[in-house]
Amino acid sequence: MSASFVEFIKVGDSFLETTISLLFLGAVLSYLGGALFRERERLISGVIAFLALLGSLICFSFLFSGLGASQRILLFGVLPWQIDLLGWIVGEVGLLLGTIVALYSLIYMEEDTGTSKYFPLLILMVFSVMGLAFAYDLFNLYLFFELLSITSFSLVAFRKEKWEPVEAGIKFMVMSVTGSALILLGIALVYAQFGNLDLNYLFTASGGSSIWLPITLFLIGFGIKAAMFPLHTWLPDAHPEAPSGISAMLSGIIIQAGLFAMLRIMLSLGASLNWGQILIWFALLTMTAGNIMALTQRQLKRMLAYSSIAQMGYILLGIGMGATYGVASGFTGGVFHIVTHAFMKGLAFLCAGALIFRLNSGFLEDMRGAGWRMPVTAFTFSVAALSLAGVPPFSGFMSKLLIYQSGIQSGTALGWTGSILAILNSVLSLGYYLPAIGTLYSKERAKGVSAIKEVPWAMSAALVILCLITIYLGIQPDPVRSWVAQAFALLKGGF
Amino acid sequence: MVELLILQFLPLLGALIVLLLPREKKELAAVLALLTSLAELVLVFFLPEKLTVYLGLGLGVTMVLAFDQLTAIALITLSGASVFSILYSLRKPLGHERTPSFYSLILLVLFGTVGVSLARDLIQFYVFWETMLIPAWALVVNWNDDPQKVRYTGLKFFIITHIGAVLTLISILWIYSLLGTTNMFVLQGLLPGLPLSTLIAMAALFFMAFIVKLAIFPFHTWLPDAYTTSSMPVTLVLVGMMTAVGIYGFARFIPFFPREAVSQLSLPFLIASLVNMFYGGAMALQEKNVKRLIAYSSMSQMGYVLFGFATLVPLGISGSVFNIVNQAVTKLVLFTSVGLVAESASTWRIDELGGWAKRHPFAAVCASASMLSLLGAPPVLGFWPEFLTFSGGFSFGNYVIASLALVGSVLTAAYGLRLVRFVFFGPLRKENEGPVIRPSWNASLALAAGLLILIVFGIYPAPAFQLVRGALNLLGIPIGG
Amino acid sequence: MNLQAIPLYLLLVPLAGAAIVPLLNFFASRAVPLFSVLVGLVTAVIGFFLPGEIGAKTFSIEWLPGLLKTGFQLDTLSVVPALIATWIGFLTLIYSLGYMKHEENLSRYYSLTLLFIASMIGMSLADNFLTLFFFWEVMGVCSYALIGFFYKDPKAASAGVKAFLTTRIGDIGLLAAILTIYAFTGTFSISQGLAEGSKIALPFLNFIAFGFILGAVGKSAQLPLHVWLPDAMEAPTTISALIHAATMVNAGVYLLARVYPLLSLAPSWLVVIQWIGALTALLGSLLASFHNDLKRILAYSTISQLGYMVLAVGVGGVFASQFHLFSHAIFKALLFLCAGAVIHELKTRDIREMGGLWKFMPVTGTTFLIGALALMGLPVLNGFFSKDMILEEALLSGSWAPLVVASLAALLTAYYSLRTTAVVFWGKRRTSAHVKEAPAVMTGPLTVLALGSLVSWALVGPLTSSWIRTGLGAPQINWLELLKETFSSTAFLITVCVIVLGFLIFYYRRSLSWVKEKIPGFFKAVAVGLGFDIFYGWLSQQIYSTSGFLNSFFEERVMEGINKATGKGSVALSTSSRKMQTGDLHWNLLYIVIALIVILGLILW
Amino acid sequence: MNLWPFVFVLFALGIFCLLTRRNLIKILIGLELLSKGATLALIWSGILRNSLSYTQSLTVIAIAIEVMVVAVFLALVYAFHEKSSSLDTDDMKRLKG
Repeated sequence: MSASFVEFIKVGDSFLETTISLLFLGAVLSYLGGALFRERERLISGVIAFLALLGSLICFSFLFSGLGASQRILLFGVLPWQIDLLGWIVGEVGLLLGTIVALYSLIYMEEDTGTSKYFPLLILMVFSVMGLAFAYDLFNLYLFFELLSITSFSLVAFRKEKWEPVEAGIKFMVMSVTGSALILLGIALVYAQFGNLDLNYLFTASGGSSIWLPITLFLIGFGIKAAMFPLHTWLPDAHPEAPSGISAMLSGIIIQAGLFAMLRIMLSLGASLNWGQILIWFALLTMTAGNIMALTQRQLKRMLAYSSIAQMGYILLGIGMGATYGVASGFTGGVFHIVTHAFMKGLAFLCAGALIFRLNSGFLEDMRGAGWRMPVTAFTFSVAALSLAGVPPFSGFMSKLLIYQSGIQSGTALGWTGSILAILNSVLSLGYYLPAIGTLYSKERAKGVSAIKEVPWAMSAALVILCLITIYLGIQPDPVRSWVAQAFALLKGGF
Repeated sequence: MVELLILQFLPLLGALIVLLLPREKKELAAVLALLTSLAELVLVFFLPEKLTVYLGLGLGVTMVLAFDQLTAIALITLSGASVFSILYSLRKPLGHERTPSFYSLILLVLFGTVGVSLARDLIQFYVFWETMLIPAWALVVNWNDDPQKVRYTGLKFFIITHIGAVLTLISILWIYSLLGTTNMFVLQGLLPGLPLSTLIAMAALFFMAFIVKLAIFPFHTWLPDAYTTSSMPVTLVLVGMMTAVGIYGFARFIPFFPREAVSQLSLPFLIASLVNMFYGGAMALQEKNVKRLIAYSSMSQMGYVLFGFATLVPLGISGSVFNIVNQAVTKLVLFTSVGLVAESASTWRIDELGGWAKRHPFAAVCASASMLSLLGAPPVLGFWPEFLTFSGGFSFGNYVIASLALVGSVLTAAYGLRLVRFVFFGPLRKENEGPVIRPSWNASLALAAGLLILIVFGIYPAPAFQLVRGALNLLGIPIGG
Repeated sequence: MNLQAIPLYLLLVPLAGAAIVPLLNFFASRAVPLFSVLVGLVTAVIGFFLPGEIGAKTFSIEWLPGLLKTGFQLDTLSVVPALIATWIGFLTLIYSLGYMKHEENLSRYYSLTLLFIASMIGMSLADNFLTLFFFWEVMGVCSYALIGFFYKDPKAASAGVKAFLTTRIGDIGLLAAILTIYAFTGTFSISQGLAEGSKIALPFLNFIAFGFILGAVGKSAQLPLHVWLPDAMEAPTTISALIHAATMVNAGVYLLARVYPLLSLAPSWLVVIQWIGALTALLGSLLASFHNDLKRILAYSTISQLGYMVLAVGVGGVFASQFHLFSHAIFKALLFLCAGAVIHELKTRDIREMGGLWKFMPVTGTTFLIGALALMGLPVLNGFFSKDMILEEALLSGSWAPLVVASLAALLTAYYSLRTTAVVFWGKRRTSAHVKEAPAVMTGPLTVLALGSLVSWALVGPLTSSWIRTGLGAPQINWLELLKETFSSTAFLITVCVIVLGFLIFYYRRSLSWVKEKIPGFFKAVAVGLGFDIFYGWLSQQIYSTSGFLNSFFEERVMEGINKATGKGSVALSTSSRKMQTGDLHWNLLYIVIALIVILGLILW
Repeated sequence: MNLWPFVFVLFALGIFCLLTRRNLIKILIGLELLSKGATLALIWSGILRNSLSYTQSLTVIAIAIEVMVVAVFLALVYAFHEKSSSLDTDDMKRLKG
C-alpha cells in the first residue's frame, strides 16, 4: 500500500459488516442445518439461506442512504473495500436476485440431493458478486473473481449424476481458468510496471505509459466471463445445464459481474487506449451472433442462453459508446441494462425452470399449449420475453432506449451504425421470442401438457415479484435509472 | 386535469378488472368492457376545448397529456369502434376462447390507442404505440379462424409493424439527441432551427410507423393476412382502431414537422398513395375471399387517405382527417354486415355466395350503404372525405396525379359494386333457401348505429366538418373564411 | 306560408317522404303506395308555385362550414327540369299504383323513387356546383338501385352495376371540372364560377370543358358511353319512364346548357359537342329501327333524342335544347308508360309477339300513337316544334354536316316510330294471351301525358318570358309567333321531307328488304349495337385478368416471396452459424487464442 | 537476469498443451502450466519492484486458489470418467449447436 491513500480509510461500516456477517452466518448455518437434519435437508438449509439473504438484502439497502462519493472502508479490519453507488447497485441487484432464486429453489430443487451444499454455494456466489463490486485493488478483484468462478463451476455441475452438467462444467472451467490465469499474468505485469495494484493509484499513474499487454489480457480474461463473442462458447453449454435458479443467477448477474470488473479496470487503467471502440466492435458481433444462433434453438433454456449473449452485446455496446464518445447515456444505459436484464432474464430462466419442473422436458415442442395450464408462468414469461426484445412498456425497452440513444447522440458514423444494428437486432430477436410465446399459448397441445398444473406458490411468487419489477422499471425507470446516472457522475473522471 | 387522467387510465383499469374475472363470467366481462368503452366515449364529450396535463412520474419522466379537437376526433372514433366491436362480439359464440381475457385485451388496445392520441411527448407516444401493438398481436394470434396459418401471420403482423415503429424510434432519438427534449410543444418551436436535409430525413423516418400501419405498398403484406385469419371481432378491432390511430398519427405529425421539410416528401407520398389505390384496387377486384377483398379495399382506401395528407393542402388534409371517422364507420359496417351473411352461409368465398338480400335484408341495406360510402357516393358519409381529398388534389395543382386518383375511384366503384352484387344480389343458392334471418339484437344495434351515422352525416355533414375544421385550425391549417 | 321557402319545401317534402316510407313499412306496409302518391301530390302542388319564384332571392344554409353555403338558383333553365321531375314523377307514382301492385318490397321502390325526385329537384335548383354534383351522384345511386330492383334476376343486378360504373366515368369528369374551377376561382357557386371563367387560362378551360362534356356524355348516354341505357331497361317500366326517359338522362343536357358560357369560351369543344350530338342521334335512331325489344327501342330513341338536345347546345341553341328536353320528357314518358301497360298485359317485351292490340287496348293504343307522332315530329305536336327549332338553330349556325346527319336521324326516327306502332298495335295479333285495357290508375296518366304532348308547345310563351335571366339569350316569343316562325322556316321543309321519306320507307319496307341482302354485314353490326358492348366487355375482361395476374404473380410470388425468403434466410444463417458451437473443447480454446490475437491487433493498431 | 521469457515460454507451453492434448488430465496440466506461469510472473514482478514480501503473500493466496480449482476440476473429471469411462475430450461433444 502506498501511503498516499491511507488517510481516506474509514474503519468499519455497520451496515456492510452486518450484511457480510449475515451472509457468512447464513452460509455456515444452512450447511450445518442441512447436514444435521438429512431428511429435511432442503427445507432447512433453504429456509435458513433465504432468511439470511433476505436479512442481508435489507441491511444492504440501508447502506444506500450513506452513499456519496466513493469511500474506502476496512471491514473487520482486514477487508479493504471501496463503496460507491455503482458498486452498491450491482451488489443490490445480485442480492435481490439471489434472494428470489433462493425462494424459488426451495421448491425447485426438490428432486436433488446435497442441497445443503447448494444454498451455501449460492450465498457465496452472491457474496463474491458484492466483492467484485466493491474491490478497488486488482488482486482483491482477482480473488473475488476466482471465488465467483469456483462457486459457479460447482453450481453449474451441481447435478453431477447427469452427463451434460458435468461436460458443461468441464468446458466452462477450462476456459474460465485459462482466462483467470491470463488475468493473473496481467496483474503481475501491471505490478511490475507500477509497483501498486490500487486502482485509484493506477488511474492517476497509468496515463501515457504502455500497458497494452495487460489491457489485452484483462479484456480476454474478463471477456471470457462476460461472453464476448468469440469467447462465449462456454455459455450456451453451462447456462442451460445448470439448475434453473443458477442459470438465472449466471445470466442475471454473474456474467455482468465479470463485465463490471472489466469496466472498473478499464476505467482506471485504459484511459490511454481505444478499448471503448474495441468493445463496440465486439458488442455488435456479440449481439448479432447471439440473436442469430438463438433463432433456431429447440431447447428453451439454450435459446435463452444465446439471448443472454445477445444482451451482453447490448451492455457492451452501451459501455463502449460511453467510453468512446463520452456520452453519459452510454454508461448509464449499459449499467441500467445490467439491472433490468438481471431481472427479466432471471425471470425468463425461472419461468423456463418452472415449465421444465412440470414437464420434465426442456424442448419447446413439448411445451405447446402449456400456457393454458400454467397461466402465471406463461404470462410472466411473455412479459420477460417481450421485455428482452425491447418492446415497451417493459423495462428492457427503457434500458435499450438509452443504449440506442447513446449511439445516435454520439453523432458519428460508428455510433449510428451501432444503434441501428442494435435496433434491428432487437427486431430480429422477436423472431424467436414471439414463437416461444406463441408455443406456450398454441391451440393444439403437446401430450404431456394436459396433465400439468401451475407451479407451487413459492415458485410462482418468485416469478410474480420479478415480473412486477420488470413492468415497474418499464413504466417508471426512475429512480433506478437516475441512480445509475448519478453513480457515473460520482466516478470523478475515470474512477 | 383529473378528467384527462380518467380518460387515459379508465381502459387500463377496466382491462385489469375484466382480466381478474373468473373464466366463466363471460357475459359479465363483456358488459363491463362495453360499459368501460361507453364511458370513455361519453367522457370525451364532456371535456373542454383544450386541456394539457403534465404528469410528473417522479424524477425525470414527465407524461404530457393534451386534449384538443383532433384528439377528440380520434378518441370518439376509437372508443366508438371498441364499443362497436364489443357489442358485436357480445352474443357471438367464440367457443371456449371467449374468455374475459379477450375483452381485457380489447380494452388494452383501447388503452394504447387512447394513450397514442393523448401523448404529447415523443417517447410516450412511441411507448403507447407499441403498447397498442402487443394486445392487438395477442388478439390476432389467439382468436383466429385459421390455426395453421396464424403463427406466420402473427409473426408477420408483429414484426413488420414493429419495424415501422422502430424506424420512428430512430427518428425520435435523433430529434432528442439534437434538441435535447421530446416534449412536442417545445419541439414545435425548436424543429425549424434544424437544417432542412436533416428535417426531411427525420420526417421520412418518423412517418414510417404510420405508413406501415396504413399498409402502404410495399409494407402492406401483413394486412390482408391479419384481417383474413383473425375472427370477426378481432378484425373489427384491427379495422376500427388500428387504422384510425394510423391516420391520426399522420394528422398529428404532418403539421408537427416544418412545412418546407414535409413538402419535400409530398411528391413521393403522392406517388405511393397512387400505387396503393391502384394496387389495392386491382387486388380487391379479383379477390375470391370476401374478407380478403375488404382488406385489400381498405388498403386502397388508405391510399386515398395518404393522398389527402400528401397534398398538404388544407382541404386535402381535412379530407383525410375526416377519414378517421369515415373509414372506421364504413369498414366496421361493411365487415359486420358481410360477416353476418358469411356466418349464415358459413363461407367467405364470393362465388359460393349470392342472393342473400332475400334472407338478410337489413344486412343488405347496411352493406350497400357502406359500400356507397366506401366508393364515395352520396348521400352517405364517404362522399365528403373523398370529395375533400380530391379537391385537395386539384388545389395542390398537379392535375395528372389528381386525375389519376379520380380514375382510381372508378376502380373502387368497380370492386365495391362487385362485392355487393355477388354477395347480396343475383339468385340465391338452393341449399341456402330459407326464411328471413333476424340477426341478434346486439349485431343489429351496432349496425343500426353505424348506418345512422353514415346517412345522417352523409346528408348533413356540417357538425362533423365543423369539428374537423376546428381541429385543423388549432394545428394552424385554416380552412375557408 | 313564406313563399321564399317554396324551393326548400319542394326539395324537403319528397326527401322526408323517402325517409318516412321505410319506417312506415314497419307497421303499415299496405299504406306505403298511397302515402307515396300523397307525397307526390303535395310536391306537385308545391311545384305550381315554383315559377312564381323565378328570380327570387332565396336563403342559403352552411353545408360545409367555412367552405360551402348552399342555396337555390331559380331561373327558367333550372325550374323546368325540376317541374318535369315533380309532375311526371307524380304521374308515374299514380301509374305505379296499378303497375307495381303485385311486386314485393314496395317500400324500397317508393322510397328510392321519392329520393330520386327530390335529388332531381335539388340537382336542377342548386346554386353551386358541389350541391349539383351531390344530387347528381344521388340520382346515379337511385338509378343504380332501381335498375337492380329485381335483384334476383342476374341481368338486372349486372345492369345496375354497368349503369353505375359507366355514369361514374362521366361523374369523375364532372368532378374534375368542378374542382378545377374551384382551384382557380376559389368558389363553388355556379354564377360566380361562370362569371370568372374568363380568368382561367385556355388549357385549363379546355380541361374543364372536357370534364363537363364527359359528365354530360355519361349521364345523358351519349356516344361513346351510351351503352348503359339499353341495359337499364331491366328496371321496372315506370322507372324507365321517369328516370331513363323524362328526367335523369336530361341532367347531362341541363348541365351543358348551364355551363354554356364556359363552353363558349372554348369553341373547339362546341364542335365536339355538335358531332357527339349528331352522331348519337343517328346511332340511336339506327339501332332503334332494327330492334325488336319494345323497351330497348324506346331506350335507343331516347338516346337519339338526347343527341338532338346535345347538338342544339353545340350549335348554340340552348333554349332549343331545353325546349326539346321539355317536349321529349312528356312524349317519351308517355311512350314508356304505354309500353309498360302493354308489357304488363302480355308479360313480354318482344314486339314480334305483339300486334293487333288496338281493339283490346284502345286508350293505350291511341296515346301511344300520339306519343309516336310527337316523337317523329309531326306538325302541331310538341316534338315537331322543338325538333324544328333545333334544326333551325343548326341551320343558322351554319354547321351543315351535323345538320345533315341529324336530318338522316330524323328520317329514321319517323321510320321506327311508325314501325313500332304498327307492329305493336295494328296488324293481326300474334299472341294468345288474354289482353284487356289497363286500369284507370294507369290510363289516367297516359291521357294526361297525351294531352300534354299535344299542347305543351303552347307554353313557349312563359318559358321564354323570363329566359333572359339565364343570360343565354333567346328570342322572347309567344305561341302564335312560334307557329308563324316554325312554318315559315327552312327547317320546316327538312322536317316535312324527312317525315314523308320516313313514311314512304315504312310503307314500302317489304319491297325494300333487298337492302338486307346487299349489306348483311352492316345489319349484323347493327344487331349487336355496333359492337360497343363487345368492346367494353373485352376491356373490362382485360382489366380483370390483369389484376388477376398481378395477384397471382406479384402479390403471391414476389411480395410473399420476399417475406418468406427473409424468414428462410435468417433460419439458414442461424443453422449454419450454429456450427461454430462445435462442442469440442479445443475449438473453444482456439477461439480464445484467436480473440487474443485480434484484440492485440486492435489495441496496437 | 530477466525471467519474463520463462513466463511466456510457460504460457506458450500451456496453451500448446491445451490446444493439442485430448486427455483431460493433460489439459489439467496445461492449465497448471498457465497458472504457474502467472505465479512466476507475480513473484518476478515483486522482485522487480523489490517488495517481495507483498507479492509472496499474493502468490500464496493464488496458489491456495489454484488448489481449490484443481480439486473441483478433478472432481468433475472423475464424475465424467464415471459416466463415459474415458478421459478423452472427443467423447465430450454432447453439447453443441
